[in-house]
Amino acid sequence: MTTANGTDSTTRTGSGTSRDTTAPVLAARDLRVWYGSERGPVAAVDGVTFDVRPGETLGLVGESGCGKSTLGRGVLGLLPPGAAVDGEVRFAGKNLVDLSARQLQQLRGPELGLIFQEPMTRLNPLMRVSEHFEEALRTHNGDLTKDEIRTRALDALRGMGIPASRYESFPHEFSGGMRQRIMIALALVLRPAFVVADEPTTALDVLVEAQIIQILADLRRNFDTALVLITHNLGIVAEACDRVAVMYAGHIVEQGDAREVFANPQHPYTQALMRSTISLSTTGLHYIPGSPPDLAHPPAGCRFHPRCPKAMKVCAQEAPPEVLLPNGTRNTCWLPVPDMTTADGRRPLEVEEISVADEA
Amino acid sequence: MARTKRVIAAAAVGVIAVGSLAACGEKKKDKTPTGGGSNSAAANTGATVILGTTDSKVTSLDPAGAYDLPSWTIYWNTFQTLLYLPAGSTTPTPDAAEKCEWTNPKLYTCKLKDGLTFSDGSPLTSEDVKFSFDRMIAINDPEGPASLLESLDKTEAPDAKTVTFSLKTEDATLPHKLTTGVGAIVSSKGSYPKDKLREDNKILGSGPYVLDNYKADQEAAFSVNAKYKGDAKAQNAKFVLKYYSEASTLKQAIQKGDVDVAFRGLTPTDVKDLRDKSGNGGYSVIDGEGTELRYVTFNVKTAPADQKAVRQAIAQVVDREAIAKNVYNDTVTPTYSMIPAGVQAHTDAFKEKYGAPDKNKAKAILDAAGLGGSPVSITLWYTPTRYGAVTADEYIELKRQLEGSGLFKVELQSTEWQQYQTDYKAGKYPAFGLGWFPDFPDPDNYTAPFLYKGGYFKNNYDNPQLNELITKSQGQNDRKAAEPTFAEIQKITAEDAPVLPLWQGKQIAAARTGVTGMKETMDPSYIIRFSMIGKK
Amino acid sequence: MSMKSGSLGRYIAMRVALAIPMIFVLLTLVFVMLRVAPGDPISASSGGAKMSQEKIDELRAAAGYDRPLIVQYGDYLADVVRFDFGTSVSTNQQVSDVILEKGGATVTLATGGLVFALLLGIPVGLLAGRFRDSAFDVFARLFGIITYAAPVFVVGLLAQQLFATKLGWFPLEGETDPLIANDIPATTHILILDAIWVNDWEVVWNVLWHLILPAATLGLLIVGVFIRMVRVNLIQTLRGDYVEAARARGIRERDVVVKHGFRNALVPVITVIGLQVALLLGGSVLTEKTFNWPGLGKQLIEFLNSRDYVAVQGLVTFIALVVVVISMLIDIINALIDPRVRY
Amino acid sequence: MANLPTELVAPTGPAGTAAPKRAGRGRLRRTFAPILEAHGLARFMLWTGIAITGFFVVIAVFAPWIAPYGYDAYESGGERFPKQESPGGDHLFGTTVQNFDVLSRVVWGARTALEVMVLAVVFSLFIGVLLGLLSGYFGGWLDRILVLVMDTLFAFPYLLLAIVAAFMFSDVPGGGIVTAALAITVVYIPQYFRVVRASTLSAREATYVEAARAMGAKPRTIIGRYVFSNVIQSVPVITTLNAADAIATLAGLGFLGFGIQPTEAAEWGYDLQRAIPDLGADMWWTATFPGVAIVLAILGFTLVGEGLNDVLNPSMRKRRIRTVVIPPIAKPRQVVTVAAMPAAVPAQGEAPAVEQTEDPATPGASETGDAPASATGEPQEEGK
Repeated sequence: MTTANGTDSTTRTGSGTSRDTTAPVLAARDLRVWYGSERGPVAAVDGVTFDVRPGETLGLVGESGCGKSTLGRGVLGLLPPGAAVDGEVRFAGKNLVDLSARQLQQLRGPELGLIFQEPMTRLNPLMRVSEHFEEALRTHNGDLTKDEIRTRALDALRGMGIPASRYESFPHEFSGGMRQRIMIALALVLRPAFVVADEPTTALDVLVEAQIIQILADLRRNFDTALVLITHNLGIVAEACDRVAVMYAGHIVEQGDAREVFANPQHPYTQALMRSTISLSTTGLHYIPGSPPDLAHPPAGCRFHPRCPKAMKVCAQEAPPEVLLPNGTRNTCWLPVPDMTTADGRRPLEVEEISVADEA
Repeated sequence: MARTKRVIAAAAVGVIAVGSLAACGEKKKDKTPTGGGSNSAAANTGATVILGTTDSKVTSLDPAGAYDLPSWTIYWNTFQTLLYLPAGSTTPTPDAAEKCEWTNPKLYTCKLKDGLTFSDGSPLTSEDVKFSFDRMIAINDPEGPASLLESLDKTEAPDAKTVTFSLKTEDATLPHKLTTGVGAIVSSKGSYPKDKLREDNKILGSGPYVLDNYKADQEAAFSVNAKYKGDAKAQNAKFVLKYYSEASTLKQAIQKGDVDVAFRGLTPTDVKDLRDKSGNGGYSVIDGEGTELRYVTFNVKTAPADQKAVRQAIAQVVDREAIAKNVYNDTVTPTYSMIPAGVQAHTDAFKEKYGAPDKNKAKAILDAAGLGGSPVSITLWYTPTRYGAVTADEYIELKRQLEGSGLFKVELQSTEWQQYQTDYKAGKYPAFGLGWFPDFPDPDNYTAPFLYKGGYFKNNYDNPQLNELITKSQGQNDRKAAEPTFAEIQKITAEDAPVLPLWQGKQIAAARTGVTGMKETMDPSYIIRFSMIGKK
Repeated sequence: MSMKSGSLGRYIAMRVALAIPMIFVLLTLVFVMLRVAPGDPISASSGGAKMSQEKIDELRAAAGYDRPLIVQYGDYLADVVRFDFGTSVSTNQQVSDVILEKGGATVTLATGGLVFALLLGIPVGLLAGRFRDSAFDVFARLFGIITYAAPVFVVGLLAQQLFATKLGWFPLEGETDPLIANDIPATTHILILDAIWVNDWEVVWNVLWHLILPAATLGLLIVGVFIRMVRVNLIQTLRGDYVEAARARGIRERDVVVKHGFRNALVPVITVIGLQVALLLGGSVLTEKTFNWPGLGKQLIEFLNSRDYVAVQGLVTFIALVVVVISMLIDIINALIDPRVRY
Repeated sequence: MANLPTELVAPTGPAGTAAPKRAGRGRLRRTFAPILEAHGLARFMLWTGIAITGFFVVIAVFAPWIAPYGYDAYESGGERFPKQESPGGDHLFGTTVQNFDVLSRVVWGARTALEVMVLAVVFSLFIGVLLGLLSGYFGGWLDRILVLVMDTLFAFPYLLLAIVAAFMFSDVPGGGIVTAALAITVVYIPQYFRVVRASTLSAREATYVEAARAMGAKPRTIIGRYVFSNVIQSVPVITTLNAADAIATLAGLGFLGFGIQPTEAAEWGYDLQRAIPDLGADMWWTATFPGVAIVLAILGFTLVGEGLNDVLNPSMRKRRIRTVVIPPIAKPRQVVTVAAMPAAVPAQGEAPAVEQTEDPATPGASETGDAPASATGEPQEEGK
């Protein structure tokens, strides 16, 4: 299966640097998203800063539970009751964090889009595909006629390789891959400037995955859409992203040009993550011992230190600074800045029994 | 001769009926011509009278298919019988017949009136009468009253106006039987199949009313039969029987004025409350005569009731006044004979023999029989599902009285009616409560069924002397002459105590103010004569 | 419309096929239960002193009770297939006639109860679910629990005492005022429909007016189930993936709640209606007794009281069949509404 | 009355419940922990329910000491109670048409209800669990037939079923109480059957049962334990709701006149039915007290059941929404720029040369914005 306007997928448009001068579509500064819980506040996203420029794809990677999805939703203001957001998300001259629910709702769709992980359950089973499109277009473009809606919807679907004959079908009549393409079409029919794709391919098989990635790649090329691609799959990031941000326990520990980061991972977590990735050249199975910390009670200092093979005394005491490396990579770690620490601080942290959360 | 079905009919809680009258005004609107506004003392013969009752178990609208009061109430008003009982009378009087008489003790001859027609206009002839009786016997429906005609050999119609009944055995009660539902004359011209019941819930008779509409358990609507030729003079244009399933609802209905008369089924509590509030409630409570009987039967072959002394001691202890007062709020009257007061030949036989309740005398009786040592254990059975829930109260009261004498240890047992009948007939119960509701107000109907060779409840009581007296009474066509015979029968009954009469029910109705004729029709015959009830 | 009618047809065929063994088991259960019951059906119901043994035997033979049980069982099944539910021993009526005569009132009452429960339960459930954990939600849940805990006969008595006797707003009992409905021909045997058929609106209103108290009483029995069901469904639906997706598309919150929340939350309610039919029919026994409603439940009690096993067996068989058939119909309707059910 | 058929805690997969190996005490603690942790409406329902139920049970158990008179007493010290006396004096709740003391009838009625309820629950638990085990364990035609029969029973109008069953069992020795209990039992067997059968089926398929079998353990034992741990999770909810239904059904039978006779025991439904005429005659007390007793007893058990369901069924557990207030940033992010790239995978302690923009010893001074704009053109407003 090819997309209707399928182009050569191997072409990669210029690296991030050529665009660095462009103004970002969306800029997050010290964004924090906290949840309330029985055990106290959970800092799911705790001071995150990043930029996304038009046509740029930012890959967001990290283990499960490190705050990637929360970050994606937090930007769009799609948070459950009880969550609090702080910081700044600058988009089109507005700080999204300060907007009212109503203002955010109006931005979602025409300006901000979200593509989900699980396409099987994201379409209302009682509504035809057509009704989904009609609803979305009516909400944001109240003056469209039924024919215009149909034309636009069919265009978007065709772009995703869904034939017009399926326009009146119910969601359950489609396969998972088709549904994901419908979801993408739904997200894109309003031409948002910024899209978060939250693990859009995780639930799909490999062939479909490639298709979807291709579609996303085409998307930013054709529409200059800025994309945050949340994924576990480092391969996808390497292939589809311009830049990458590695999240751990609510922090971005490393971000930079995707190729740079993969070629030369700086943060011990990034290194460990990459070692754990299985590829054809993998000789042995690596994994990171332990599991991400309880975000209600995160460890002091660097949050990765309990699992960090290179942890130093200072890591357990004080949060590391953000280190800006010459290649543009930002690495939040004490390691590259020996001058900022005392000799005692740089002594290896005594390896405690890794205090892992109970299996339960 | 047993009228088990009749007992069933008798059913209603020892109770009461209430009646009253009222223009139940606005709700019935256009469909119910009300008598409202007429202040004339004369009854408004154009009125619609609604009588509410809990006696809703109409088994069949075909006279061959029912032997119960609710059904017979309908028959009495829609069919003619050769003879009928005028209100307040216990003497069968010609109705469809011009006259009836005994040709000989085994042959009864009736002459029909002239010009009788059914409500559809077709003539009523002696063929119809013969047809009615023949089919009654031929169908012999288990729910039907054919058993009343056991003494009947054959019915003949020698000419269009004459009917003759030939008997197998002498039966002085035949004229009485002819006044009951068993004597209802149906049309022989096709609407009633000759060998099975009519099932379309319609009636074709020649009585004072025609049945307009019948909805089981809900209502039966009647209007005056223009073709009727008889003595009844209708005081209303329409009559409605409205059936209630709960006495308490019926009571509220009369209080609210939903019905003009409430009759039968009210509990003692309902009656008491109605009486208390009748002053300003727009209704009044009417007491009529009642001959419904309630009694305890002993199985004279089942211990300990097989001992005459035990039965006599119980009869000696039981305090009927207390039952009437404590349980029934005096809505019933103590009875000292199986022939209730109000019926010909009644004597207070048990009172004469036992006098006031006296545990010392009872102890003496037991002592004399060598049973005085320790309390006699006896199981007393009743059924809560036939005569109303209040029956339980009555037997609780009995138990209290018997145990209060110190002479008895009573175990109360109850079971539901159908099981109850099966079991008592099988002799499983030493003592059990039953009720009796007469087929017709003749003393024979209160003696033979119970006392003749074990009676219908098969209690094994078989006293040759009594059997002989009963047979004798049944041959005595002059009922006045039979009175000494019945006195003797009652005396022996009190002595042997195979049954213990407890009380007889009054008929009690509540009627809205302005309703007339209700009291007059509440006589021992238990016939509600729709035509007599009017509204002012 | 690209609905595949083939899959719907297959679903219906499958659902009908599933109902058949269930009906069979049901009939067997009814037969076994009523034949295990103590007492001989004929002598029990006629109580018969006056009936000779020959007469009893004759009746037993006529009713087929003298034959081996297995033969009787076969006959019973064969009769039911022909919609012959036997003849009452106590009233001599064909049970099928009784059903025809009384069934309409029960249908009216059960429908009234259902409508009442839906009219009350759905809005309350939706509001409670929408404003979860609000004071209204707590009130709605407690209300559901209390109505569920209060037995029909208590509620019925209370309603009767308060609204009919004391306040006089509604009639005490019955289906209509006396005489009023006498001219209505029995076309469907459902009085209210018959009255509509002949355009007699006075009767229609009269029946409705009489229906309110018993229907509310019966409806309260199941309203809790609906409140609960709708509330839980809405909460789960609003947490659902497609609701979040709709929000992500910037659909207005009102539309999200109504179009994606309410609509989807109400689909399972149809299934629940199917489950409630049994409850409604059971509850109608008590309601009909309290309000003297001329339906099958009241008739059944009367048959039970007179130990009319034949009639009881017939009525119970019929009611059981109704339950099975209705739950089957509900499933099919559900399949029509919710395309997922068809697979 | 009715079963609340919706979302009772269904037994979940093997992971859902305590592992069978766990000690009984731990399991119990796990079972009860949610109850103690319950909050909000669930807590209110649970504790109100427990209070009402406890009150009811205490009254029932100690009826002979609490009730002023016997359930069928009509006199005291040779003096007959008045009939239909209004509350007060010797008869706090008044007397009935049968000269009974209403208070005593209500108290003894609790005992009757409890007896019937316990019998019914025990019977249906026993039979339902047994059949469920057999069905789930052996499978095959036995299973198919039992499932069909149980489904059919489940679909049946329960009150009708109870009435018919009451007739079936009317000759059972033990009198009205046992008859009523058996009638109610028939209604509830299918519920236990379903739960136990489902647990047994999933236990049969669970991998650790395979493993245990391979190690020579008797699968029966494993399944027994497994099922038990499931049953102990779901049965309390079903049982309490059934207990409520049992009281309602008993009262319903009594109300219809198919229940226990007054000389056998005190029964609320019967008393209520007998009190209907009183109600119309302004004698409110004979109906009110048994009526309130019925509603309260049912309500108590229902509240416990609903509360338990809320607590044990996580999807319905109330999420207490705690609003968070995010404190201001305690320590702004420091940005430092290093001139040289570190080695590809730097060894520990090995550090690249650092061009330090801020004195690490005085992080306070390293305020935002002070970080020099990097060559990569990173944004300037860091740490804002």
